[in-house]
Amino acid sequence: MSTRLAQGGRLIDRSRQVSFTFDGKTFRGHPGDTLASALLAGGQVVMGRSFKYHRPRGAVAYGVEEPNALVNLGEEGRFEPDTRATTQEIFDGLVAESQNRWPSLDWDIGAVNSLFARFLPAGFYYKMFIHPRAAWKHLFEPFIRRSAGLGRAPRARDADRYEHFYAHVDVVIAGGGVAGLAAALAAGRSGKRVLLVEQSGHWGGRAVVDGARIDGKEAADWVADAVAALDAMPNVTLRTRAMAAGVYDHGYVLVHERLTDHLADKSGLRQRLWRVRAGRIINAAGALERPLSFAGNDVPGVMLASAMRDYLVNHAISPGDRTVIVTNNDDAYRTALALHEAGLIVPAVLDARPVADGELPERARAAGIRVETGRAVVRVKGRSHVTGVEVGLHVGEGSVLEEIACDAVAMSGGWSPVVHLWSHCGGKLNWDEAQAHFRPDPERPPLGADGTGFVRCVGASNGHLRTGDGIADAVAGAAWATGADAGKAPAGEDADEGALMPVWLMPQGAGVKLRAKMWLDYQNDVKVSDVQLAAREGYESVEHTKRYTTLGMATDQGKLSNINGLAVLSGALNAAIPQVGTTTFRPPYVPYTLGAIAGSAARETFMPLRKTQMDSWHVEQGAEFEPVGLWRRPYSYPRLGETVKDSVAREILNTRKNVGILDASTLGKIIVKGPDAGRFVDMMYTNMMSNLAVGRCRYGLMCNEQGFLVDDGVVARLSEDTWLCHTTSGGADNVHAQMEEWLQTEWWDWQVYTANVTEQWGQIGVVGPNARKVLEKLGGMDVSKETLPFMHWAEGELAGFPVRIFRISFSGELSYEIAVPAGQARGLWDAILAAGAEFGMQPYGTEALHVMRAEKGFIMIGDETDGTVIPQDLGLNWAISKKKDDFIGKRGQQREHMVDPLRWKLVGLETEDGSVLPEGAYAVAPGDNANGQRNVQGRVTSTYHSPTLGRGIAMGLVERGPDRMGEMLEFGAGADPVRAKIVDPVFYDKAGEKQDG
Amino acid sequence: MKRYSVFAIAREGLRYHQGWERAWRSPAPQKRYDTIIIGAGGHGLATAYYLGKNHGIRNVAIIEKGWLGGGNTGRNTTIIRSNYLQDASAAIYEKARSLYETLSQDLNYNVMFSPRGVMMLAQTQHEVRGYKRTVQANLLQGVATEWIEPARVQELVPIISISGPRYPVLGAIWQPRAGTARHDAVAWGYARACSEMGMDIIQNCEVTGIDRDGDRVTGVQTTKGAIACDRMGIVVAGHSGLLAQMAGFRLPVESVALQALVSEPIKPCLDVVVMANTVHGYLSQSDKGEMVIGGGADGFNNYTQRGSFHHVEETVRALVETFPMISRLRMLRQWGGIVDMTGDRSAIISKTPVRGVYINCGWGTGGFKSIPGSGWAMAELMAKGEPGPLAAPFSLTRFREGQFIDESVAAGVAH
Amino acid sequence: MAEATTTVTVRDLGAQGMVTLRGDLADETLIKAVRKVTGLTVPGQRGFRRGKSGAVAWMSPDELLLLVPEDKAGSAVADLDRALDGQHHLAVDVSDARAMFAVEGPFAREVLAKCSPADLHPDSLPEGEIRRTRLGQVAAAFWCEGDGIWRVIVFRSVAGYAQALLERSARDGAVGAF
Amino acid sequence: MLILTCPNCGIAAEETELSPGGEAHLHRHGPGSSDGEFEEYLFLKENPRGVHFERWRHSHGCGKWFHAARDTATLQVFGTYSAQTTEPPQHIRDAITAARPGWRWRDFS
Repeated sequence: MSTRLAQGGRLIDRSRQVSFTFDGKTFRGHPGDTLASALLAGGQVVMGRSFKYHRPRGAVAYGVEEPNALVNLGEEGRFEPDTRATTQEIFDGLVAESQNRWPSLDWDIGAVNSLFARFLPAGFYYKMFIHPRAAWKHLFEPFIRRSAGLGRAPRARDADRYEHFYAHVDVVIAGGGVAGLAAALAAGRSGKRVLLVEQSGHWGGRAVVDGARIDGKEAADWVADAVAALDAMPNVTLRTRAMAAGVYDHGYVLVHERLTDHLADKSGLRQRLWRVRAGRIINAAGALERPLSFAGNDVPGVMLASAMRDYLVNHAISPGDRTVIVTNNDDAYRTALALHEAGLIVPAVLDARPVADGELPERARAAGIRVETGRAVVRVKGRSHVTGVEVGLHVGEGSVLEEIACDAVAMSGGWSPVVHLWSHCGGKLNWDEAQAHFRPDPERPPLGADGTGFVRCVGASNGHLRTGDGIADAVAGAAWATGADAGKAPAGEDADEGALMPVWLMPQGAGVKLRAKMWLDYQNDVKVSDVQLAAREGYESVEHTKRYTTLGMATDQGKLSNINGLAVLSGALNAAIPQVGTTTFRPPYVPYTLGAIAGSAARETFMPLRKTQMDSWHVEQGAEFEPVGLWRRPYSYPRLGETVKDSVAREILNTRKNVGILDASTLGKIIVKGPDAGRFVDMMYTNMMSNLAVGRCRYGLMCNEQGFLVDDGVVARLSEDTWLCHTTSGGADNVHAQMEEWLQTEWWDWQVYTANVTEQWGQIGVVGPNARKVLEKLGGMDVSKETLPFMHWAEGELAGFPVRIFRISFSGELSYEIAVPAGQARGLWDAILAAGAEFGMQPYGTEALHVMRAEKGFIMIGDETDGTVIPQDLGLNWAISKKKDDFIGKRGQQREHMVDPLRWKLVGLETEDGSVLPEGAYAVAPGDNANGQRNVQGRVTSTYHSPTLGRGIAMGLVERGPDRMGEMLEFGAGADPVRAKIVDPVFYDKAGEKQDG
Repeated sequence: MKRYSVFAIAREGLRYHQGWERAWRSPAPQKRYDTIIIGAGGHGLATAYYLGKNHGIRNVAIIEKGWLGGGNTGRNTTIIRSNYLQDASAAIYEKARSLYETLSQDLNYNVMFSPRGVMMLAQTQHEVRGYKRTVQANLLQGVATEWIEPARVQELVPIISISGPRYPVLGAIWQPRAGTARHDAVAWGYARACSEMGMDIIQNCEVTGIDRDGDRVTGVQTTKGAIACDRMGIVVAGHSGLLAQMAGFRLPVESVALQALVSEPIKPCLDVVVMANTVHGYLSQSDKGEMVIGGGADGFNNYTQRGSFHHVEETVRALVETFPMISRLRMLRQWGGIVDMTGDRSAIISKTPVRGVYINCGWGTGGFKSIPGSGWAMAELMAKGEPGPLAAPFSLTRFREGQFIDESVAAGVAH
Repeated sequence: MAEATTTVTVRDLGAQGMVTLRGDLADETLIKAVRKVTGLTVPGQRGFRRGKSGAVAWMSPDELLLLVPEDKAGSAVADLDRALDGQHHLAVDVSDARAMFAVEGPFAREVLAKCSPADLHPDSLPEGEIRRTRLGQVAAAFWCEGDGIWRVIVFRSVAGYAQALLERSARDGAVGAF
Repeated sequence: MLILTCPNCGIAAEETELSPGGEAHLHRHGPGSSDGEFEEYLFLKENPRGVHFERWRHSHGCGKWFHAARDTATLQVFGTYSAQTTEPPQHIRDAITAARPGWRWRDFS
């Protein structure tokens, strides 16, 4: 049972207490404790349950690599699952709960899985649950889903705020250990912009725990001085609790900073995602210790040797009175010595190597610690906590020579450099035989925009495990990154270390029964036997093995298991480790919140919302809005007690009977000016625009090169060399971009300038029989049909407002579209409403607009068109110039399929009973096609109830439609198809008498 | 080959699983085969499987540059649906979906097809019209979809926020028999079945050249030597352009990166697949408990399998707003794949200017869901030398004629 | 690196005369016309010049933005058209199409750097230079007019979004990076 | 996340300030062209694994188009240059040759 020692603990402040709860039980810790260290201090060794077998688990590691000690943290809007107890710092009132167990951590029903463990090997689910068919979805899968997953699903909306920050620096240094600090000092002195980030809350990394000396100082003192020196450099930015999550192409680095996760006061910004552009990236992320594969290596109380040392030195945690050390290298002896110096018992160090005569083993022996070489742990005894180990020969098959009683085991299988940031953009690795790990291949770095390497690993992450080498390497890295002389490297000293001996299976000759109890991936319950099974079944590629067994796919992303698993695989395949290769590291290095990725784009700043100058008025009127592109437009203005359907009908009838007012400001407005402007608009539109007289308007169609109709609108000739092109509301930006694209990339010798003035102008439609009366009452301009005929425009002052008035109509009624500088639009709007009151003026929205244009047989981009329709399909040949030898889309419209006489063409549709045709319905044709699908001969493109005509009206595209007037078609299938007659698409005022009022 | 079953598992369990055989053989290439399939992804393996199963053509080698199923088959978000607008698409995707229904039994390998239902949210009036049109089309195509109102959406997806704020959910197109499957298992299951039929799957064998005698194919040059054949299928997704170049013809495809990500696993909270095209994101929850998230593709040619982060950002931003409870979940892993996009974003299953060479590519973002149908149609094309009704519309010549299969016309652009 | 205690404020500056001028920026007549209207010479690439009654910003190789008093935009356009009569150019009043904000305070640069991928380090974006870029999800242009004094221009229709974004970024405080 | 320097305004713009515009130096085929030429123009795009020329627009910036020479396999950028050109200028070709001797793209080398 673990506990807190009376002395020591360099990170904790014993003068203060912090209280929190775990599974409802109150615990006390000190500032500086992590949740894991505080739980250990309280004797809570079991912290979670594994994914598959629900085995009881304790913390095996000290940091981000922890696979076992994951908890549900917080409540309501601050609840989060899968939080690592090893990195979560405690604060007053912290609430944590163990995961993946029911009803309780101690009594977990799911644990029955482990009784059947031998029947649930890797990939078992691919081989069973095949019959009966329905059972997978209804029986097996639900069960698997329920027993899988880890933490609870959050329910509430996130109560916290996040933000991004864009930083541009010369050098990013990931890792605040002594290597990172040394690199930062050297880089900082060069005057370059430097960003140094450390994922934990503390500087110094391992060196300060392991008692190295730098430039003759205690590592801790050197670190304090280094941080002070860096703080004083204006060109250096330091951040703790900031994790370099990923390296992307062209020097893009994401850094995840936690600002309040460690605090009781959550009022501030929670997390910040740094989006860094860096010239060079130095990865000083250190190395991670590997577990050893022996039976029972997952029993709570079995811990990485370095982690045990961290808990002891940083938090004064005793893992138990008696701790057995098992290792294949010298570093683990540091743990033995630390425990010994803390007055705890180390019954034995079991060293798999035949000889251990390095400085550290000798110091252990001198301290009276029993050191057994050539020995292995055969099996760990105990279930929910360690009670002892069975010891055997490492070269043996597992016969037990002796049993040692203990309550903890510290294991060390050697160290693996943290090369994630190197690998994210394709940096390659070499296998280092001597240290038995992958390290960066300096010849094959990730390449940047300039084709040269832009990431470099230094220190332990480059395979330099000794303090001195690591610091020297880091300073060299700084010189590389800054291109400046980095000066002399600080001298680091630590104990000399003998050679490590690779141990992938312990004992070497362990039989199948033992191998089935050796965990590689703790969280996902992947054992040595599983990887061997995968190899036996032909899942030989490391990617196959990983996916088949789920090795390395847990929340620690294989930080502890990848290399051990790879080694077991290579053993099973009789291939050298480098031949088997390694899996690709993907961002992020450590998982971080989706909230941080969204940043400040939440709630009102989620997406831009474009509003017209009349928007607030629409809101006051209780308008129903609809999004049109990024704009919002009033869909209709329902009055009290009115349904939207009612209000749309009212708006239409009133506009046709009296007068309506429409906010048309979102309409696109593009100015095209220059000596070649006429020639240019002729290319952009299907019809002739160059011969449009000044003062006149003309409806025009725009196609893409394919020939498909993409936009339409009225073009007005403002002057000899200036045209004003109106576009659809959604289309303005695209059309303008298209125009600029052609002018810049195809006809750059043409003298044309364009400007998108959509937002310069508010645009107000005054529509209906009384429209002219309203304008006359406002006064200032002669708007008679003589002076301002249909399809003309005029400039002047209306009620004192500078305006352009366009006599155009999208409803068939007498209609004026009035453009006014946006800043004055609301003023004019109010003036028009006041003047219009006596003439029965009412506002109408986009739905009324749509219905009225359909009644009139006008097409709507996006309804009658869908990206596959050419103007000829819509009977718009009159708007396609025969005289022009070229325009955008002309060639496309000449292709075989475009001139097919069987193309579907625009017609009107009327149901027999006056009902409204279903949206998007298809007209069926006799028989089925070769794929057994019902043949069709047309479809509905727009369908509405017309309040004007008191019946359903529709437009549609029908095979040879115009030639089949009067024919009946059947729409839809099944029991009751709807019958409708092919008619002329103009339903209202065919003669066009209304437009002049 | 030993059949998989719960009994086999039990029997093996008692002897610690020492008796399992290889799922597929790993032979050295022979000098010649009747048929060579280049690419041992889902589409290539399915093509080989149906060549053997439907047409009795079993002297087949499937050549793979890397490891089988290692391309987009193992990199997608595992969504299977067939609620397409155009007849040609609906036909082949529905064929695929219906084959998925019984694939585990056909292959005796549990691919975990789970018809949990797929919904596509309509968040603008334009989308409402587009999806209602798709429902009407599906009705006549024999694809079972329906239009559902917001209340039903909320009922099926308790974690969704249908009220917006920015884009309130106005309804959705719902396909109850659509769903997901275990992507790796699809490749592995087909591979095992192909191997059982005597076909050779040759991994880590890169094609370096394609041999022709005049305008007819005679074989391939590979890193494992020359292999002769009468008939060849090129089924390599993102690398199609390069293979076509070797064969001596051009393809209307461009290779771009498409990305996906998963969250850390949590207990079940989302039973269906939700796609939101207005905001470019889709979300489902895997059996492991991970939230599986996919988004938009890059707009520029890219062979790196590394996409641009801002696409991930846009997708996550949208999904956090639509499913507020995911905000505090953590991104566990992100990755990219190379997809090949055609001019109309639909696939190509076609003869080529080179006699004996057939191409299956251009699945863009919709590859996984089509695997069985694609293999079925490709096998028919290769066996008969002429396309059957499923493949016919997907010919290489349609771009010249302007006869596109354009799915973007309904709002359902994302796959 | 101490967190700044004072705040950054975001103000909508209201009406501001703005004219877009497209043409040959090297042309003598144009340069003269611009001086006549603003009293300023045409700045070089990405340059921004502020005078007593107005300012000139380089927007692209063939485009300038002229800032003039609110009521002078119309006459400025007329003056430019007159001066450039007969030669290819485009002068248009865009005063109403845009909104202009003042972002002022000790960490104003950082507020902008939370919203824009532009390099806002003082060495990279000094006074006298305009940066056209992205502010969150909309197009924007900004420049520095003195220590902690910034001006931001966006399209009028998204002024609400831009203001909310800037205010939120200001509220969440300094980063301590610059 | 690419960075391309816009030759029009000199800004080293990041991808989110830019819009990709597809293959560069396309020859527009209008009326009078054969079906084959027209298909070539619209659909048969270069899709090399390696040196590629493409069009970009500095959309969240000066709004101008420009050309970029880029490696699609490594994302190395060989240079950016004016959109008002029908073929890559010599200094760009030289930069590519220095990094990728013997490169070919369409008729250029």
